[in-house]
Amino acid sequence: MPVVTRVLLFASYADAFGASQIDVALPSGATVAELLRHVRALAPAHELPAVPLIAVNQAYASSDTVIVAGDEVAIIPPVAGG
Amino acid sequence: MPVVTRVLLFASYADAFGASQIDVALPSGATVAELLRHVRALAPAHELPAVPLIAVNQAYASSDTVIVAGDEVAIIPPVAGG
Amino acid sequence: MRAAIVERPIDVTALLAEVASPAHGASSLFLGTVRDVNDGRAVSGIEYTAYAAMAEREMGRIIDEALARFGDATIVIEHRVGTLALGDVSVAIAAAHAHRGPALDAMRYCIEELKRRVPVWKRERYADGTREWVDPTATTVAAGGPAGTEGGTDA
Amino acid sequence: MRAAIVERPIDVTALLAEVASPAHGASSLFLGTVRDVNDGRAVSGIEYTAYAAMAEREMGRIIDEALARFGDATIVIEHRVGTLALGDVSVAIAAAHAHRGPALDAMRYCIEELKRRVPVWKRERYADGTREWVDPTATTVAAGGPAGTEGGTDA
Repeated sequence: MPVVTRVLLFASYADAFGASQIDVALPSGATVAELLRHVRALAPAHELPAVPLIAVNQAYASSDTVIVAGDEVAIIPPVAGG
Repeated sequence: MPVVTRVLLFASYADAFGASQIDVALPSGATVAELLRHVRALAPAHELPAVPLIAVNQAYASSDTVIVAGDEVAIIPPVAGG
Repeated sequence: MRAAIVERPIDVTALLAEVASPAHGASSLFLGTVRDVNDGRAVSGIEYTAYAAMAEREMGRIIDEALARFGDATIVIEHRVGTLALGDVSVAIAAAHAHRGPALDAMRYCIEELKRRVPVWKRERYADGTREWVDPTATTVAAGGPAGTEGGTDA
Repeated sequence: MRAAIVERPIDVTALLAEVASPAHGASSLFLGTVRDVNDGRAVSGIEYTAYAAMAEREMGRIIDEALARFGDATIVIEHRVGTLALGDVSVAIAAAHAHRGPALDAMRYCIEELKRRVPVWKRERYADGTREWVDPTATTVAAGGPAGTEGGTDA
């Protein structure tokens, strides 16, 4: 059964996708890398670097992190605080 | 002709000498090292370290600095600011 | 110990009071402020935005790391979001400790890590009316305008 | 650029305003404050005294050295003298620069050099009613009472 995961977008990525969040349907057991393949298929994927930073549940995640139902996922543009 | 030089004392040195300044008569051309010999003869010299810090005209001086009439000389206890 | 994303001006005096203690002999403070020129372009203001919930957690993790490295300090971080004018304080880090070495080291650790990994972004507004997201990782001129090679405040 | 020995409370907000500029993206601040324990003894206050004229000139020389090393910064130092209570600010150093690295380096250079060479002295007052001049160079217990091995605030 596919897991619908909400993906948060910020700053230049929100501008590029024209949205601050998108919903992605993933097969059960999908990883961050698989989620990124779905996201790239959706929209102006050339705006994303080859390996964008991803956060799962408000902590940085690696590409093999498994996404489960209810996770909060975000694609993090290059940070520029301070 | 001797040069009467005023020597400023601070903190623990002022306490030890019981004064915040002393006048020392030095031969013309005397150095900081000679001034210190005179000062040690005056008072509880055991309160001074072997090589105390000396300032001449508000800058640190070396033991061979020559003292001339009108110089402001100070013996500087170990500093403890901040 | 506190880390917050705020939408109001940062009260620096309050932060210093928050970390002060008779057990501490040293306080250190870092302020990032909006600078009038970045990468050769005249800047008129900066819009800051954040993934606020994660930013606060990440700043909290940085504080925990600083405590583990530098000992028994008191540390507070605030990062402001919204539209800031020239000279406005965008980020403040206050750290106090019994001794000055750890107070200074802890503060510096926090600002360096914050710049590296806390999810906050800024869009510079230029005197010519244009605006651009700042990308500290960009090394070439991107389509649509020059990409900043440095952050817009203190980078 | 300013270096002063003062007999009144240090106004930290005024110092930060004094170094701020739209050309600067980073401000740093160090505060030394009176700590309640030094070298294991309960401290109730500290009397600071200075060779004021030389102290101001030496702090000015330190600022000049920091500018030569770290570039186009704005730096202000104030050291307070007189009798200070627990928590009072004894010394404040504010430094601002276009970038954070030099702002932090310049501030740290100034406090380290100030502690090393600016002619200021302190006499700690202890909870038991006694008082002692602090001698950071002492390594043994001197006649008349224990000599501090560290300064009384942030050493």
